[in-house]
Amino acid sequence: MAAIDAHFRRDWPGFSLDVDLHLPGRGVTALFGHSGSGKSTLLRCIAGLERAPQGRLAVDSEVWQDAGRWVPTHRRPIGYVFQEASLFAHLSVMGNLRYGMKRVSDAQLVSLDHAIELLGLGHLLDRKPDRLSGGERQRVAIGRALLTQPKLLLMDEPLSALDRGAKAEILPFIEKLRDHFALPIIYISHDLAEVERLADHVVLIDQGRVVGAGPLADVQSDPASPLARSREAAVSLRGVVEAIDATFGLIAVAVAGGRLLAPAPAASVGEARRVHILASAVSLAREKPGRSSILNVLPARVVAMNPLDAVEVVAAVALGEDGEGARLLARMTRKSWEELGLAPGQNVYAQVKSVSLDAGRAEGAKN
Amino acid sequence: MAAIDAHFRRDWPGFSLDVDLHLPGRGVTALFGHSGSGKSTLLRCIAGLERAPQGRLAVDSEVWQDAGRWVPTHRRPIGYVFQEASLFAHLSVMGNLRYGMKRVSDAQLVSLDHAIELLGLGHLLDRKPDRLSGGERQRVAIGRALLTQPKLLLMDEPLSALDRGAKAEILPFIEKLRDHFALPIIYISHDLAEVERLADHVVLIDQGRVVGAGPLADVQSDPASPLARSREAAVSLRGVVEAIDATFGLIAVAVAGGRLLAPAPAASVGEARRVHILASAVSLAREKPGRSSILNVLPARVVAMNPLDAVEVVAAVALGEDGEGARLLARMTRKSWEELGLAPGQNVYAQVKSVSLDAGRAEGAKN
Amino acid sequence: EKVTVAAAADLKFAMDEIVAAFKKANPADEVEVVYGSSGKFNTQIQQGAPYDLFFSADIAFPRALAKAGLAASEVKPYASGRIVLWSANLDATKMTLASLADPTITRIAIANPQHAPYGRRAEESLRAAGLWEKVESKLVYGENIAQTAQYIQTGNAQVGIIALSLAVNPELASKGGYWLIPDKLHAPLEQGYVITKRAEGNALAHRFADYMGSPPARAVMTRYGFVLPGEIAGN
Amino acid sequence: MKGTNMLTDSDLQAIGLTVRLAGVVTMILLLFGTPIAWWLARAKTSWKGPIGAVVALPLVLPPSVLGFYLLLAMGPHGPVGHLTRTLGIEPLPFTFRGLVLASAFYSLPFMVQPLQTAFEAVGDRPLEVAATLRASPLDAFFTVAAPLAAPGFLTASILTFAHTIGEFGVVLMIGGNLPGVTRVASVQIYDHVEALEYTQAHRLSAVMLIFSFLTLLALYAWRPNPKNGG
Amino acid sequence: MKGTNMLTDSDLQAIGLTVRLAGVVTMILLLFGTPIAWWLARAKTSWKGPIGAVVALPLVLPPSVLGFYLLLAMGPHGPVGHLTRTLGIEPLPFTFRGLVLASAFYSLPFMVQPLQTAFEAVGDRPLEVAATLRASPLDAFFTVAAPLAAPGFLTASILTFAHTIGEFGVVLMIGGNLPGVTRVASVQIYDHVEALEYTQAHRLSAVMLIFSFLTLLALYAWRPNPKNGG
Ligand SMILES: Nc1ncnc2c1ncn2[C@@H]1O[C@H](COP(=O)(O)OP(=O)(O)OP(=O)(O)O)[C@@H](O)[C@H]1O
Ligand SMILES: Nc1ncnc2c1ncn2[C@@H]1O[C@H](COP(=O)(O)OP(=O)(O)OP(=O)(O)O)[C@@H](O)[C@H]1O
Ligand SMILES: [Mg+2]
Ligand SMILES: [Mg+2]
Repeated sequence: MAAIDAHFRRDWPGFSLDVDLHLPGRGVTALFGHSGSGKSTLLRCIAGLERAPQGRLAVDSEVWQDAGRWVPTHRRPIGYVFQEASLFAHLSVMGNLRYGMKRVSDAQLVSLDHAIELLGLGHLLDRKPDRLSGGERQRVAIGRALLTQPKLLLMDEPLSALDRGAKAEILPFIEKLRDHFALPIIYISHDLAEVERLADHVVLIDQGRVVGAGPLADVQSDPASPLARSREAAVSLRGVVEAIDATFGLIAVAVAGGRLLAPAPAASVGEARRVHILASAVSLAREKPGRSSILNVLPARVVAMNPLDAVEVVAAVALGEDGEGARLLARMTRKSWEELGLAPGQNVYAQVKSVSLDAGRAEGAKN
Repeated sequence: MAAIDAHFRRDWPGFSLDVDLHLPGRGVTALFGHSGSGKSTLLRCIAGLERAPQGRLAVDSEVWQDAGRWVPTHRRPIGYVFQEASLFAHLSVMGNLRYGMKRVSDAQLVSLDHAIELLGLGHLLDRKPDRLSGGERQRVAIGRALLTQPKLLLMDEPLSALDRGAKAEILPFIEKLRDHFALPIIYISHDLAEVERLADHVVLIDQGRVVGAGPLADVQSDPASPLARSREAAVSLRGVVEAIDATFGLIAVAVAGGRLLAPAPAASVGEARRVHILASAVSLAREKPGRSSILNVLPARVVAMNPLDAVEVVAAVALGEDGEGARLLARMTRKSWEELGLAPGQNVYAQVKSVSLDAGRAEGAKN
Repeated sequence: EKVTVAAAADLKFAMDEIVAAFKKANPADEVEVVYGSSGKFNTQIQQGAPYDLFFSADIAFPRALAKAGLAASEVKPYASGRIVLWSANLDATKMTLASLADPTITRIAIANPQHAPYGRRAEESLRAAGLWEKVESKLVYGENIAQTAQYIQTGNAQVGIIALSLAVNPELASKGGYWLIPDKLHAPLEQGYVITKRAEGNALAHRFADYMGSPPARAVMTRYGFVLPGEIAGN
Repeated sequence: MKGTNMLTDSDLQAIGLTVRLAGVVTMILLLFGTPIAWWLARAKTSWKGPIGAVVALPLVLPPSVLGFYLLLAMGPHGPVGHLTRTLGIEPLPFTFRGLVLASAFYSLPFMVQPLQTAFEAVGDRPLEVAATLRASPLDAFFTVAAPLAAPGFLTASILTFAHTIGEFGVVLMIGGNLPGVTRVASVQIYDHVEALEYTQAHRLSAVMLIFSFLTLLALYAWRPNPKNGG
Repeated sequence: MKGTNMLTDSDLQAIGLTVRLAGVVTMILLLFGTPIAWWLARAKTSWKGPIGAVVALPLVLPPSVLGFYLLLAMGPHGPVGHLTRTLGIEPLPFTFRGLVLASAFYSLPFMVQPLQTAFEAVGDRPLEVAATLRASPLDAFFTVAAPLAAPGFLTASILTFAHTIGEFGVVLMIGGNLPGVTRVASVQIYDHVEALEYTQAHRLSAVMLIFSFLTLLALYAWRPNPKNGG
């Protein structure tokens, strides 16, 4: 699939949007930025709900907006989950779910039954929206958007009203859409954990402008990027399953420059998987540490360091004794950094306390 | 201040609420539960927006609802942040902020200017709500509720639409309300990190019933509790600042059974502070580990273990060689647990990779 | 002193002139005239309307008032109305009632016989001429005689039966001529007035009533197509 | 006029005619008033104000005067009259169709104004959502805007229907009071009162009031409220 | 009647009276219709339906017939007449106050219906929010519900005002067509038309239309829309 080319420029009183984006036509692109930075506005422009006069938008080599061309929203094969659930007040949950579904010909992505089951809406089908809880409303909105069988999914903080349990059920499904159906998704979320888990590509937005964009791994592993500065900073690595330890439900995943043990109930050897490692889960030692409950201890080389604040720093290390492997972030106090005498170029041991894996196959698997 | 006594029973079609709660009259009480479990409904009953016929509600020894008594919502000195921002569409941001403020006599808690600055609303004061972003709306709603100078603050997922930056600014402020002004807060959030940071007391709700309640530390450190089962499981400990290391911006905090180094730019010796330790940040070793970037290594004793799933387990350890100190949770693979030969009663070393502190003083400081 | 006169709508032009003349002769007196439907005036006076004199298009109304004890004077006839055949696009002067049966004539306007006195006389004339059955399906009914004239004037009805006093009104006289319907074809359309109870002590009311019988007033009335008591109108 | 127990045949005929007239006018105005109201509610042009005002104008003329002007317009020398002649249609005055047209013209604001308000209250969001769910603007109008504006439709229909039942100035002027064709109940009651036939007038009024009351009651009972779940 | 260039003195007097009448009636109905509409919009009782229907009933009687019944009621033998006599007030018929009362009665549905719809559209949430912000129900009504229902107030006022201007059946019956007291413009135009004084009628109609058009235009220009930021 081709890519998404978007160029929008428009001034509102008190806010102006000016973006020029080239997004991959597959995988999840996360829009990340402060409250009021223009994420929703950008999404609305892509959906055709907002009209930037000199804009240009081409999706999958189809032109949706250009000097002489304007495809109205209802002809764009999108699914849109609004920031506020925005259900139709006059329709029941079922009516809401079926609204878009009835208007498309075939169901390649999601069936009604599947959506209802996945989103746990079975007991609510006859309710009117004003008798739903906040999270229930949001789940209906997600289902409604998916059931339009979109070719491009736009999601504006779809999971923000949901509890962990619901998120844990829906996230793998979004991963599945991304991977099995190669459905491109543009995703707004303030939850870094969500972004790191889902996104392949990240766009950083500030005051209506793009201030950074690139593959997730690049943006993440740059200690100077805003992603690295948060409590949830993490990296996502591509790995291949090398061995399976059925007894303990663990797998060994080879990543560039090392091998990690990770919990994964279901996997098969040779499969490509995405591995997430939080900066806060990585500690560094000059000497090889003794045995502890930390499973993964890997040789690595320090490549960069960035102070987070007066107290803490984030270090980037490259796996392998030669420092040529995949990059991890490690967060520690400045005291530790100095007392261990760490510096770029030094060889260290990275202790990785916990590793998590994508539910589905990493996109690399398709190549 | 006295306590909050709440008893509500009411049936709606498809949902029934039946709670009998005794909440502390100070600090933050977090309501925790699945989407649709009845958290918002409970909050509405407390606010007097929903009327449970045989309910009883006494706050601070004032009876708000009883067989013969019903204090209407507008006479209850509450501040309510709704799950959806619900701004007045006909008023500007300023008009919304001032709406409740004008209706109370004095400003003990928050001044208008302070709220505007804290919530970053300065450039939006003349805007109408339909021209605000999702996060901006939510910030206005928070400010509006605070400016009513409430004696009880009810917050229904107030921060869910906010980015990390905004949360990081508002959370300390809520802590300050809780601590400096002894303002009791009932707080709904799906974000465990928020709950663990703010809450003193946790109420677990499921299907309209209370399935667990108690001080945060108790609920947290029970490996069987739902809080312990999530990726963000953590414990919160009371500590007292013992020493300050100005060079590295670290403080040493004494907790029951040990001493922790933690980043804290501002603190003074003798101050009581709350310390948060994530289960995922704690690893266990049988022998004392060598030096690494992990600052805190404490002797402890394993007290309990609970399997999380087929792969991972959560262990509770008590600090100190005698196992009498504060409890921590440690999350690890079952493989580690078995290979290290761990078992309840065993002495171990707990490596605590990161420790975070409350911005304000812990409530203990007032005693 | 001041009087308010309630007068049937068809008196409008004559009455305006008479009042003007009366005021010229008695500059100190104030005479206010309200025109309208006689039936309505009748109802209103029963409910205490502030009218001192009531000139009705149908003498039955003042008689009813007198019977109810609401009059301060005898009921006196002041004129009788005549009805005419009138048209705005045909030459009515060359027509008779019989012409109405002509199939080229499809719409004939008369006032509603149910309650408008002129309408009742029109129906009587048509019946007397033996034409009622032939023309009934062509009839349209005006609420009152003015509206009937408007049907004809706007061409929506080709011809109709209206009051002589309207046909001589300049607005209509300029549009077409009329044919006077013989008064033997219908009962007399006797118009009467009464001084109401509230004007019992109002001298001006009595003076104005008297003035209506004076020669200048009678001259005006005649000019506007009314037949005065004691006179016979020539055809 | 053979008398039945309560009402004369001509009374009954008038009632039938009235209900037919009010029904047809309400239908027609639902058909034509709705797009006008929709346009007024959503257009961004500055033509909106003047056109909105023009729609409300028929209200300010006394009905029988308006009737007079309509009579001029529909008459053989008026523009509508010319049109009907050119099209070879029977002239409109004194026909039921003419009555319908005149009543529709006069009652237009009662349909348009409440609908306009209701459409404005729906707001943009539901239509945006509908568009993202593949509904064309027309589709979205019927499946989203109209149901959400249902109380507005009810109000507009009640006002139009009741007003058409009660109005008689225009009707009298345009209709020519023809029994069975244009003599609706309001005219009939008026005639009774004018003829001092008070008993008849009272009876017919009472029947109209009771009939209307029951109709309105039924409408209210079924009153839709898309915001509440029922 | 001394003629000015365009309109006679009595025309001008009639216009002044009309504007006053329409203004006063609109005010009074804003005052009394609003609580009724509010109650109808929010009450949960089953009395709602019948009362809502009763409010709309004055519409279905022909104006002059309604005027006739009102005249009977207000007259010396009617219940209202008895009341005014007991209270020692001047009888209402043929006075400006009587006109106001009758017009208010007749125009009530035009005020209540659009307001009711507008209030229903506001929904519960804003009022709940207002309550949590310490606003008493009355306070919340004025500061939240009413501003949010502003377009409904505008519609209701336009319909009431315009309808009172145009209405003459009731007015003629109750008012008795007294110059300067109860002879409003609609009655004056009617009189002109009835007297075949077309030029006068056209002029006065034109003046009323232009005046009304400008008034409505001004209202539209300022048309509040609480959902849009301006
Ligand atoms: N007006 C109502 N009538 C009937 N049931 C309702 C009504 N409002 C909510 N409910 C139902 O009550 C249950 C509890 O709703 P509530 O809003 O309290 O949930 P919640 O715990 O706040 O969930 P969330 O986290 O999704 O906001 C839900 O199942 C919901 O469907
Ligand atoms: N209709 C509008 N007119 C003018 N400005 C607007 C309008 N809608 C939004 N804005 C402003 O545009 C900016 C961007 O809004 P947007 O909704 O895109 O932010 P966002 O990045 O989605 O924020 P959030 O995370 O809070 O939802 C904000 O400053 C907002 O105030
Ligand atoms: Mg947004
Ligand atoms: Mg909720």
